[in-house]
Amino acid sequence: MNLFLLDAPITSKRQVARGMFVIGLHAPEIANSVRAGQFVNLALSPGPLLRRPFSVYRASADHIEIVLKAVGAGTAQLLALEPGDRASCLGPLGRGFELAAGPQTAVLVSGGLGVAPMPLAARDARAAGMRVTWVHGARTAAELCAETDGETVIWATDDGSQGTAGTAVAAAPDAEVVLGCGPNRMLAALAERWPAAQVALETYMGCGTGVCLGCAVPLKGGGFDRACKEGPVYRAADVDWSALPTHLSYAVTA
Amino acid sequence: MNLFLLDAPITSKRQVARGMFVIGLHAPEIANSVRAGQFVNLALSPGPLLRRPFSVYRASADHIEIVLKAVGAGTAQLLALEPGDRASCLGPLGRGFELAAGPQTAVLVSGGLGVAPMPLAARDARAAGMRVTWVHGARTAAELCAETDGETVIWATDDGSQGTAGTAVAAAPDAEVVLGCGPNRMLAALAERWPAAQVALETYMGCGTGVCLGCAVPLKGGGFDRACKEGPVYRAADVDWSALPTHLSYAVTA
Amino acid sequence: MSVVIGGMRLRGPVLAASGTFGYGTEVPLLERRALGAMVSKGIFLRAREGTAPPRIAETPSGMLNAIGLQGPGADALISDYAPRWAEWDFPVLVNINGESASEYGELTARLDGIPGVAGFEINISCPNVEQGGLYFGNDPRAAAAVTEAVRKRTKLPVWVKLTPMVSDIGVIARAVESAGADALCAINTFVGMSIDLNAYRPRLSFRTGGLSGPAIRPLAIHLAHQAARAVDIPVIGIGGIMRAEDALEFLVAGCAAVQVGTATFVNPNAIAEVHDGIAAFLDSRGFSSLSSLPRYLPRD
Amino acid sequence: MSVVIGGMRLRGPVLAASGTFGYGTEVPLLERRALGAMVSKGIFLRAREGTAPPRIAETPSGMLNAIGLQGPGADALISDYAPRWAEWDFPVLVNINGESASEYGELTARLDGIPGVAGFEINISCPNVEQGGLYFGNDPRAAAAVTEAVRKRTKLPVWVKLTPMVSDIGVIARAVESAGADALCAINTFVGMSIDLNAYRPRLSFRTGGLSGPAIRPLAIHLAHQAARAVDIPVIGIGGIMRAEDALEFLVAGCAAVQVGTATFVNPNAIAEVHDGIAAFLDSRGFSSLSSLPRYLPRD
Ligand SMILES: Cc1cc2nc3c(=O)[nH]c(=O)nc-3n(C[C@H](O)[C@H](O)[C@H](O)COP(=O)(O)OP(=O)(O)OC[C@H]3O[C@@H](n4cnc5c(N)ncnc54)[C@H](O)[C@@H]3O)c2cc1C
Ligand SMILES: Cc1cc2nc3c(=O)[nH]c(=O)nc-3n(C[C@H](O)[C@H](O)[C@H](O)COP(=O)(O)OP(=O)(O)OC[C@H]3O[C@@H](n4cnc5c(N)ncnc54)[C@H](O)[C@@H]3O)c2cc1C
Ligand SMILES: Cc1cc2nc3c(=O)[nH]c(=O)nc-3n(C[C@H](O)[C@H](O)[C@H](O)COP(=O)(O)O)c2cc1C
Ligand SMILES: Cc1cc2nc3c(=O)[nH]c(=O)nc-3n(C[C@H](O)[C@H](O)[C@H](O)COP(=O)(O)O)c2cc1C
Ligand code: FES
Ligand code: FES
Repeated sequence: MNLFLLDAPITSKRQVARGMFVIGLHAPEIANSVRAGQFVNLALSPGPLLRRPFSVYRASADHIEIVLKAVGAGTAQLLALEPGDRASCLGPLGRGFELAAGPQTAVLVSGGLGVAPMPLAARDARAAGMRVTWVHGARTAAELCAETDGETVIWATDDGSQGTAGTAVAAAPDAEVVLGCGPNRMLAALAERWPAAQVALETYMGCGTGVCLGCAVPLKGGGFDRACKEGPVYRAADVDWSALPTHLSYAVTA
Repeated sequence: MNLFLLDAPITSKRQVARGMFVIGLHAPEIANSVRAGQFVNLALSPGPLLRRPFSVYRASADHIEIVLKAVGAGTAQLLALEPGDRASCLGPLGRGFELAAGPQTAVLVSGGLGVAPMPLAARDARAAGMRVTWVHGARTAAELCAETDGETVIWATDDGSQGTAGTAVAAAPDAEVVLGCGPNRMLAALAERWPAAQVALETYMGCGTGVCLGCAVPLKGGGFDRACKEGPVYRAADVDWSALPTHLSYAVTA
Repeated sequence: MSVVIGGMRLRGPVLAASGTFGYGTEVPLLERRALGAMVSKGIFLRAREGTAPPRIAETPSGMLNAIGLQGPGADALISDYAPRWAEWDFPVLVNINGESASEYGELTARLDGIPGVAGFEINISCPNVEQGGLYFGNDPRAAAAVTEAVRKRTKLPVWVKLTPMVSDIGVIARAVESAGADALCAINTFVGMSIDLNAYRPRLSFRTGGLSGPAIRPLAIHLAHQAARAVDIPVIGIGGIMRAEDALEFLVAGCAAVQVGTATFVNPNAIAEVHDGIAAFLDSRGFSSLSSLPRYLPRD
Repeated sequence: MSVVIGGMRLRGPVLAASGTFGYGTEVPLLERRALGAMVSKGIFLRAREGTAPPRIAETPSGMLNAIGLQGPGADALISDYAPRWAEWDFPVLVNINGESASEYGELTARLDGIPGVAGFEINISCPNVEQGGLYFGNDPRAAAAVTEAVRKRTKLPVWVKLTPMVSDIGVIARAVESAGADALCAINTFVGMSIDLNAYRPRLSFRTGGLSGPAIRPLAIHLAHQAARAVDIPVIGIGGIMRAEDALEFLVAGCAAVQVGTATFVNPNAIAEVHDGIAAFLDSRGFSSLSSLPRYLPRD
């Protein structure tokens, strides 16, 4: 696997939900090799010391896109960038979804910013010959990511303002292949229903490259894995959800 | 004396010598009250922790200008700003030149970036009824600040590429009032020739407001003054030049 | 948001740290309404010139200083500043220094009872003087001796400012508590050095300086927390506070109040903003007062 | 730019710090040509799981970590990594840990003579383990005992990594020098704490963590300088090095080499860039070799 460190120009920026934006970066080497579920590690200088991890949202010939909200200083600074500005981009990182070829049914379950890896996952699942259903949930209609990449999407909102009232996990039909991404709490619920699901989870990260052991994921069988190396995609049943922090405290919010 | 803390928009930027730029800031309260020789303290966030001091170069009704070169991280970041960006601006700070009204002759002696307070000094000296001669020196012609504000300027360059070959101090005629600004080494030479000259000198600064005692200026009579409060303008003979660091080490340069 | 620190009621938990606020007369911009108390620049009994420049150097998220306790001495303090302090609506404590325990005592005696002097902060942690300073802060017996010498000379509140340059701050904290301190201030600056690559020698003329600013905040929170666990008197947290959230970290970690230092250099309104931010935070979380803020302070 | 550290010639003065470079196999991007040596992630005799997440938290210009010395233990190190190290063109030292002096000795004996293991860095300064770690680094007698236990079991180079959490690093430095250390590494991380204002408790599950990164650089330079003044063996400077200029500050302050840690997380090419930057600096100042760089190292 190759890794690239690029000084990538921002090429586009658009809003896709309340407070949620998609940023395009010119990063040909990464665009060509990234798989669904992998991420990039971005840095700004001046800016916070550590890089910030973001799933690759879409990839074209020369460009990748990421989707983000401002939850703290790093994301706010990224969102203040305009086309022409540059960010240091390291990737692709981590292990993505595994999609064995075959005519299976696949359901993609995403909550909130967990939408991030789904466009690539839908593309790759379809390429592998699967029939894809995408279920996307958020707290309220305004927070649902408006982009569906031509996929039919089953919507779910906590307040019932669009689609099914309730969680994306509850709204999802059964399928042979289940891919999930969203808050760790949602993934824990998903693991209850589909132990064999593949889920992309979130931890704090120091390096993103496997050297710091900061991104420890507690395993059911004991011990810890590295989210940035063996993950961020895990078989849901392999993770000890009770020992994984459910809430990552970014900036201070009530 | 009033002090203002403004979130000031950059309104202009132009080059005036090799690597030397003038930046305009919308800062009406400061523009209205600043005197020649006073400075402002600028900060960017994210950016270095401490503010950076800059003499006010010119002031109009609503705007002030500063002149700067990129010598380290802070100045480089300031120079990367474009009109529309903002900087936090604290000022006016320090004690400026004292110009008692009267029909005297005045000579303004500046070296390199020491040009900074001179346009305001020329304006105020003229307003006080003085006949002004301005002598400006640099290492070489390309580094001479091109703006003269309508004043007749006597040029001096170390390499003789424009005007007199040698220092601005050597090139200057005698006068009743002498105002100087430039590297501390130049000011020490000026002090030898004109003990009564008023010179604006440079020290590292922590606060710019008189509370940290970081900007100590060693006095001939013993003890230390604060460059940001009792200075940065001093009577040349009052400063113990042998104890004042001659070279402020900004970024690492050979 | 008023707090009681060792018997003295302060109108708010955000105080001005010694040496970063001068004598309280310098910055006209400052909003004083939010100031719980001010600690004056450190003084010795006699006037001191301080160290030669350069005295400060910037570092990543921090700064080194070696001012060397430049100050006017007790007599000038009494004549020039104390009368003004006496008219202010917040207390001013004097940061006191000495080269021996008896010199601390003498200085205390000189200032005790002077209108405007509301209490004492004993500095046994200044890294920038050749005599005294840090030495007293490293050794529990010396720290206690200084505290006793001051305690004997005054009934006013006595705070002791601790140094971070120790293996176990709890030992020093307990020693000065036993010696009669009313509160602890944690912490003073860490000793650091920065090299000038043009001159091939330290940037500061004093060679070393004290590191302050956000860089030290996680270390300061830990030390203030350790001190708070070790004693029953209140601990005032100090180190790298720039915003209300930073102050709240110290408060949750067991501090009764905080001091703001270097932040004032960058933002002359820092104290008011930290104060107002704490109030807004308490409000947003539904806490009716500072005392309802949850604390993380396990006792060993 | 080769340097000799305690009898071992290294091709360059820039080394990879323990725990920030894994076992040297992880980051494919890295340019190895510039690496003077690598110190492996710290291990114990037996495998360790490490601490529960969250293990890291970012701070201004720094980060806290409490990994808890997660590692595979000696046997797995010998079978999985040492054979690969044996083929590399730079030496790998193992960062060794134990709960008692004899456990350090046992681990040394187990690794001594294994092809690929070029030497030992004794970690008596890890703040993130319940037993051992910092305790040995605080006490000159304990530090010397551990050093002796290791020294007796090997003829390979023995480096001792010091903790900054002491009042006088010179005392510890002299103690381990007398006990047979070939070089000192200064310094390991500082203990710090950061509070989660949503949970009202420390961000890290281990409560405290070790602070690394540019924030600690001025403190690290001072401590490395103090250690270098105290001993005759070489001192390897560590703490917050991001760029060549930072490394040069340690070198001018008396260090013989440096280790780069946290910078690697941000820039996987950091070591190569620091190395090349030092070479360019020497060149621009007209120094033909590292040994002609002026040093600031007054002896008391
Ligand atoms: C594999 C992966 C994929 C992700 N994909 C996306 C995505 O596609 N879109 C999206 O919006 N978000 C994504 N995230 C989350 C995103 O990385 C965080 O929202 C972001 O790092 C927050 O940074 P901040 O500076 O805005 O927050 P802050 O509140 O400033 O961060 C506060 C502190 O939290 C810590 N911190 C924050 N994030 C991390 C981190 N990731 N690792 C270590 N410490 C951290 C640091 O201490 C930081 O100073 C992903 C995270 C992971 C692990
Ligand atoms: C009264 C006064 C007026 C000035 N007027 C002008 C002007 O008009 N035009 C101009 O170009 N320059 C002026 N200067 C100089 C200018 O402030 C410095 O060039 C600038 O601060 C350098 O910052 P930097 O981040 O680019 O340098 P860096 O090399 O990054 O600074 C390196 C380090 O030097 C220290 N440092 C740098 N500057 C200062 C400082 N001023 N106080 C304390 N520490 C410092 C910090 O440690 C900093 O991190 C003036 C200085 C003073 C004192
Ligand atoms: C320039 C400067 C001068 C200081 N002078 C003193 C002093 O005289 N007495 C004292 O006890 N502490 C002094 N301090 C330490 C501060 O009071 C405070 O403990 C330290 O700076 C950490 O807080 P901060 O990070 O908020 O600045 C000084 C700090 C600075 C930066
Ligand atoms: C995530 C992480 C893990 C570390 N693990 C070890 C270790 O196992 N053994 C050790 O001696 N030091 C360890 N350290 C300390 C570093 O080797 C180094 O001393 C410290 O980080 C300061 O250098 P830096 O600022 O360049 O990172 C670790 C540091 C970090 C950040
Ligand atoms: S983030 Fe460093 S090992 Fe995963
Ligand atoms: S810069 Fe702080 S007193 Fe002058």
